[in-house]
Amino acid sequence: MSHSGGHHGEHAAPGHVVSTKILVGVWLALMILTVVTVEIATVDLGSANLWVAMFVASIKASLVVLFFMHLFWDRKINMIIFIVSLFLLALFLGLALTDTGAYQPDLIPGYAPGMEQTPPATK
Amino acid sequence: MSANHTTYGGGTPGAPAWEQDNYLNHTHGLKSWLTTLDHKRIGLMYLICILASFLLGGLFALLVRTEHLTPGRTIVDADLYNQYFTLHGAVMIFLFIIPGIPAALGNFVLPLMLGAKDVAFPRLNLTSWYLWVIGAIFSVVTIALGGVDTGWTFYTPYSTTTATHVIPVTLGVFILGFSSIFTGLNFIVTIHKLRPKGMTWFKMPLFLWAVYATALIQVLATPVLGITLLLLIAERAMGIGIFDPALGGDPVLFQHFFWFYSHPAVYIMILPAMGVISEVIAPFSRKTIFGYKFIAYSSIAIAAFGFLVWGHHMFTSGQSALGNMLFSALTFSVSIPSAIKVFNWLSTMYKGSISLKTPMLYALAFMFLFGIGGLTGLFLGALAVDVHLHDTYFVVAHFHYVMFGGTVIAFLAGLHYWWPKMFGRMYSEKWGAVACALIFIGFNVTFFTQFVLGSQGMPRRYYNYLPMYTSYHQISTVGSYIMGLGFVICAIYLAHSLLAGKKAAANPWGSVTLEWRTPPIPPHDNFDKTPLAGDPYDYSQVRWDAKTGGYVWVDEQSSAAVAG
Amino acid sequence: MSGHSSHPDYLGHHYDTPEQQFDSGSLGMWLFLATEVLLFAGLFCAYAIYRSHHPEIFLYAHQYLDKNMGALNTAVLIFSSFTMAMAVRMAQLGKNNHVVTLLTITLLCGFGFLGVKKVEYEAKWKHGLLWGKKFHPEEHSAGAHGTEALHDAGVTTAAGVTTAAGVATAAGGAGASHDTGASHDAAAMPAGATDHGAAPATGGSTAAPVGINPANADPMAVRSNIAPPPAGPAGLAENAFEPKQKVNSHATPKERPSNVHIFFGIYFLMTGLHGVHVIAGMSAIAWVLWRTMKGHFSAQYSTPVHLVGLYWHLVDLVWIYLFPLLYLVG
Amino acid sequence: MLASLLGSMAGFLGQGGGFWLPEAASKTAEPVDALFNFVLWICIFFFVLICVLMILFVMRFRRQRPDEEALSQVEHNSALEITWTVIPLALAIAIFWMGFKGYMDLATPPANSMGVQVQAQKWSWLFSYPNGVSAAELHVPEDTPVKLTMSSSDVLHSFFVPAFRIKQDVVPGRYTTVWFHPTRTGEFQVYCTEYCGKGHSDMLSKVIVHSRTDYDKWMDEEGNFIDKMPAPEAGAKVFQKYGCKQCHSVDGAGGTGPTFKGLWGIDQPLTTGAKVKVDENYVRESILQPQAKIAAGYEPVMPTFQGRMNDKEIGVLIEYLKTLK
Ligand code: HEA
Ligand code: HEA
Ligand code: HEC
Ligand code: CUA
Ligand SMILES: [Cu+2]
Repeated sequence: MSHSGGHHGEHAAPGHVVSTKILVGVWLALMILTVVTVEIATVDLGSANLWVAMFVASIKASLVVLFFMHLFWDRKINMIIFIVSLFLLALFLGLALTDTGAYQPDLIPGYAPGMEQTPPATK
Repeated sequence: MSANHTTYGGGTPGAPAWEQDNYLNHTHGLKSWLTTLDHKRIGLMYLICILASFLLGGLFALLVRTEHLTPGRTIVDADLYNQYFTLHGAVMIFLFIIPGIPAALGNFVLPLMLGAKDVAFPRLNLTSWYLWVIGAIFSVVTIALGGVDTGWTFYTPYSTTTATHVIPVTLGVFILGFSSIFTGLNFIVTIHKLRPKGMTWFKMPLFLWAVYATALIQVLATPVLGITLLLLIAERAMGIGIFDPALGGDPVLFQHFFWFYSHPAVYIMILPAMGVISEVIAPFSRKTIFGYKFIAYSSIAIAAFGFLVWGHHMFTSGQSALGNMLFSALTFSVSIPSAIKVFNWLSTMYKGSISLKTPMLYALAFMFLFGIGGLTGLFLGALAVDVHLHDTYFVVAHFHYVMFGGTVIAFLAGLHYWWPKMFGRMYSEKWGAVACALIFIGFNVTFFTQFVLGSQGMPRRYYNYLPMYTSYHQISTVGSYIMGLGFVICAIYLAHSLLAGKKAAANPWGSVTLEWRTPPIPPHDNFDKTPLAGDPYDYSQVRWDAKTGGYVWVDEQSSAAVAG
Repeated sequence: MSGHSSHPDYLGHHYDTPEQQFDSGSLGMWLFLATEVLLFAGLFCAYAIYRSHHPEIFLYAHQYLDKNMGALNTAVLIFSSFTMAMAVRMAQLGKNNHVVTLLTITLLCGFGFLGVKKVEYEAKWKHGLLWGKKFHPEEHSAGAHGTEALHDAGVTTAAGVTTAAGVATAAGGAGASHDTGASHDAAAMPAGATDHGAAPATGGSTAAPVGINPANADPMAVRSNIAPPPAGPAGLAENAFEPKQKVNSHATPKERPSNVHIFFGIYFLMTGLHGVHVIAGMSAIAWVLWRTMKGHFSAQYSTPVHLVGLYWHLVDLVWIYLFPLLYLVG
Repeated sequence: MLASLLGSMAGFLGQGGGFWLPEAASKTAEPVDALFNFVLWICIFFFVLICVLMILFVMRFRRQRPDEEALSQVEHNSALEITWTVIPLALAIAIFWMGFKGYMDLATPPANSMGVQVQAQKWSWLFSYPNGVSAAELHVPEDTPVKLTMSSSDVLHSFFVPAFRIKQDVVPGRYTTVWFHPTRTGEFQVYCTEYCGKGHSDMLSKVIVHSRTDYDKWMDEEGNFIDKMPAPEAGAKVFQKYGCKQCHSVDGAGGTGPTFKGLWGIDQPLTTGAKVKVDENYVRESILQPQAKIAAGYEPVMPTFQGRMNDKEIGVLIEYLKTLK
């Protein structure tokens, strides 16, 4: 699993050696995707803009993780750990959102005394 | 350095075992300790620090209790009282109980149990300890500056507006968090990568499962505490406006942030405690642990479910009904694996050969007290009832029953269990039993009354209280003094044991996990050659040996016989 | 350390094989990366919550970030990730000369990234586009700034707050965003938009809803730093100008919503924490660079380069999300 | 059916304030108590079970000699293990469900509730009625559902009435609500149960449940006391009502704020170094914009009473101040 580099005979270091071709390819893909996000952001897709941007970002992130970070060839446990951390991130976001989103109607309009744009009645 | 190693179990003929080269006398001088990479020494250094923190936290607790002897002012005024309970809570939680079992006991025994020479990253291990020390210094500095009065929960916007020293403590806790993260990370890698051949996952002692589950929480939850505290500091120092309603921020969001860590953190406290209990109950019943796999999996299940329930601390915070429902339902999911463990321990005792040595006394006390603590969690998980009980002494009683009755008692069980391995000396069983009884009685007197106080409506974090609660408070205070006496006795006989205790056998309890294969005091490098792991709970592997006053390994005896 | 003959120097005494050591190292690093993900999780959570509550703040305020700068930095980081990955490859092959070159380039990219960030921060600082208490979008009297801004502003102002243009100006001044794709957006903006001194009267009775009387600054001392309009009624006049044509015009609020500072709070926290990670990553790179030059690594052993690489990629990874979240979709 | 069963269980433990729970005086208290007792019995059952087994095993299987072996080495028993997984699971689901149902009752005020606004501040409560009357204690008529809409002017507080089994945090910047339906007349203790600083444990109040007629009478008096009483006396009442006494003494004792005794007419030094004469204007300003001028030696922690205290009230308060020599 980890000795696929095989360049230097019996004492090759552990870990996969990624070919230059793949690295350059990934780099080009990342650059293209960056241009894509920037351009798409100028098109008005309503709320879909966010999701499109996140989708593209996730492709980019996967490329980095799988190839630059060798996870594609790496031990499974590393992948599991990384995915678990993302899962917890989603959990944190998700449960916090189900909650705090719900009491928006209870907000006191224009509270934030510190940043109030309308001055209190005193003249 | 391997020259003067002995093989495990035996001993160089002539020299008494405890005078051989061991991790305590391997090198000398303060510097050799402060720069040591040996997990056993690091474990001991943690132990010293943690006991000191416990003493400090305990002294604050006694001040809190003493103030409550009468309504209104007894010894101090409100400002000081508020600092006392805050410092009591913060010291106990962040300095004592979270690193308590994993970093002190865990560091000492984990590689030994595993049959490894050290943890995966010894340097990181030492770094963790230094981070702990630095974090602790911040807390002490805070006390010197005049304290902090936010409660250990640091709720905004009180914590962003109070005039006390919030920033140094939060910084300290932030650093302590990293200490905890690195310990957890180290243990996970150690358990994954340094298990010797033959020790499959299901041949691991249950303490290792527990520590592994704990470490997962440490690694995955603590960073959120880190960012929470950074945000709090930013809020306080710069007015960043995320939690401060005066700037349009959401103060309840802080509670989500805080409990996302701090609920899983209560399982950081209890899981290793449960691991210790598994390790103690089996040898003192001389019986293989009942339902090994259930116990092992339930540790992981508790760790996993523990991440889903943080909102049960916020049932009255203004959290949405949907959130309340979800979190209440999920809360009960954690009870099931806990129930499994309790029943499995009981079954382990059934038809065992039960010896009531001090560690076992503590283990039995644990089942009694944690039972109460855990079961009262059911009241709190039930939405409608928690509305009444939230932020009353009922909650205070609940968490002392689980944290003290659970974790501290298990810590004491573990301390007494591994004491002979740490120092090669025995302590007085008689005084051990006396101290245990005093602590047990004092504890119940202190905190059972608080259940009644709380359900009668006495709010927590109250400096002053209505006269109708006076007698309960007084009983509780008396209980805490009894408990304090128990600890003083404990401290005395343990100190006596260090100086003049009977020399311990290599395996005084007849346990069969690998740490008992080392000489009475393990050598610097633990094992000369990696031992072969057998079933960690198969007690036919050892036999009572009246000569040494301990147990000896059947396989070593026979191989010695062959060699001889 | 080693008393065992089979133990190479680089192998820790408690490990049996180099492979075991390598696997331990990378498992440890991945665990650490998981903690980093969760450290940022808090900020992403704050972002998600405030964005879902107050999309208008984000849609409005993100225009004040220069997306050209952001894009430039994205490119810089991606390139540095590439050179880092190449460095790891070369280290594995034992080609230490290449490693030194590649790590140096990576390090320089790090400096480049920080440089661009510095320019951005300075502009925000200058114009008071800061967090919570410090949020103080200063008013410039019309003039030099406004006009200059016309040339460069890729991001512009909705409510006639000149600061936005000011930001763009500073950016442009730094030469980073000249002639990039978005510049013409500015041109599409009605001329008056940057020149608020010439504000048409459409703002109507603007004095009242603006700012707080500083004398009245009250309790928690936070109190309004939103300066009252020094130059008379036009101040932060709402509706004073046409909204500019720009991204997401459907939702781009025309007036400044309240609590805009929350966006900048989150912006500074996220990019600030990320910046700290960049600096940490650069220190780590410098360290392995030094060790490579000292000849500590060989084809058999280059684990630290690999681990530092993983860390640096994570820093890149975080930015891959920050860039669209903050600069693009507001 | 189940409910009646539980009801009788609760009855067994006593309704009018038992060992565990205080007296119950609201409609929603009963199901809460029933659930409390239900959980209590489950706990007692399991606790006794654990203890009895533990003691039994210790006595029965005590090791006599150090080399004594165990009687059995059974490793597991799936049937048993499943049993003690499933039974607690079922019980847990039952508890959750009852808790949730009870909570939904606590969270949904009836449509015909009488509304009262609650303002919490360090460290006092102010209850305002729709007709403009306000008081430091909550007066309500018997047998009427009451809905409180609460907000805080500084930090978190929490409104807790043990006898009604209700509790709800009060959050600055946001309205939270809580409701209750008192079943009998009397005075019931109100606590603040969210830690809010020095005066947290003194942030007490009362709910006073009147009969209908008493309530109307109270409302009538309270609505017009300023006109009926001599000004200084009315001022004392205002002083009481708005919780000024939490920070300001009238007898010269120290506190969070300056004492009012002998305050009138003096030249008060400010943090800026300037001095200001304590007269009508300054007092008025101190109440409406407390942060405008900070008395030397004090923290700027006084909340504003802008929008809560009206001119008349300030007027009589000033009269009251003048009498504090
Ligand atoms: C070691 C720490 C620890 C542990 C293990 C637990 C365990 C549990 N806790 Fe506790 N808890 C705390 C520490 C801990 N807690 C602390 C510190 C606080 C307060 C923090 C603060 O506000 O300052 C708190 C507060 C707290 C609250 C919030 C109360 C409030 O503020 O209103 C709740 C609510 O649900 C709760 C529930 C539970 C539950 C359901 C468990 C369960 O895990 C318990 C499971 C165990 C059992 C159930 C017993 C064994 C099982 C049986 C004998 C079988 C029978 C079982 C059934 C029938 C189901 N806890
Ligand atoms: C591990 C956690 C832990 C432990 C062990 C304890 C232990 C004790 N705690 Fe508590 N406590 C908390 C965690 C803990 N506590 C937390 C988190 C809070 C909430 C804080 C908040 O609200 O923010 C709290 C709050 C709290 C309160 C509520 C305060 C309030 O709300 O106003 C009270 C009141 O009685 C109390 C009492 C006690 C007592 C009497 C002990 C006793 O058990 C202490 C006994 C210990 C000693 C007396 C020390 C003796 C030691 C020695 C002599 C040295 C021994 C040496 C060797 C063994 C070698 N604690
Ligand atoms: C949370 C505590 C708090 C409460 C409640 C409070 N005050 Fe104050 N008050 C202060 C403090 C602290 C000061 C001194 C600092 C300052 O000048 O703002 C002060 C100052 C004052 C002053 C100016 C006195 C001087 O010597 O400068 C007046 C008048 C006053 N308060 C009136 C009131 C009245 C009337 C109420 C109730 C309706 C009230 N306060 C409630 C804390 C409080
Ligand atoms: Cu108000 Cu506690
Ligand atoms: Cu919890």
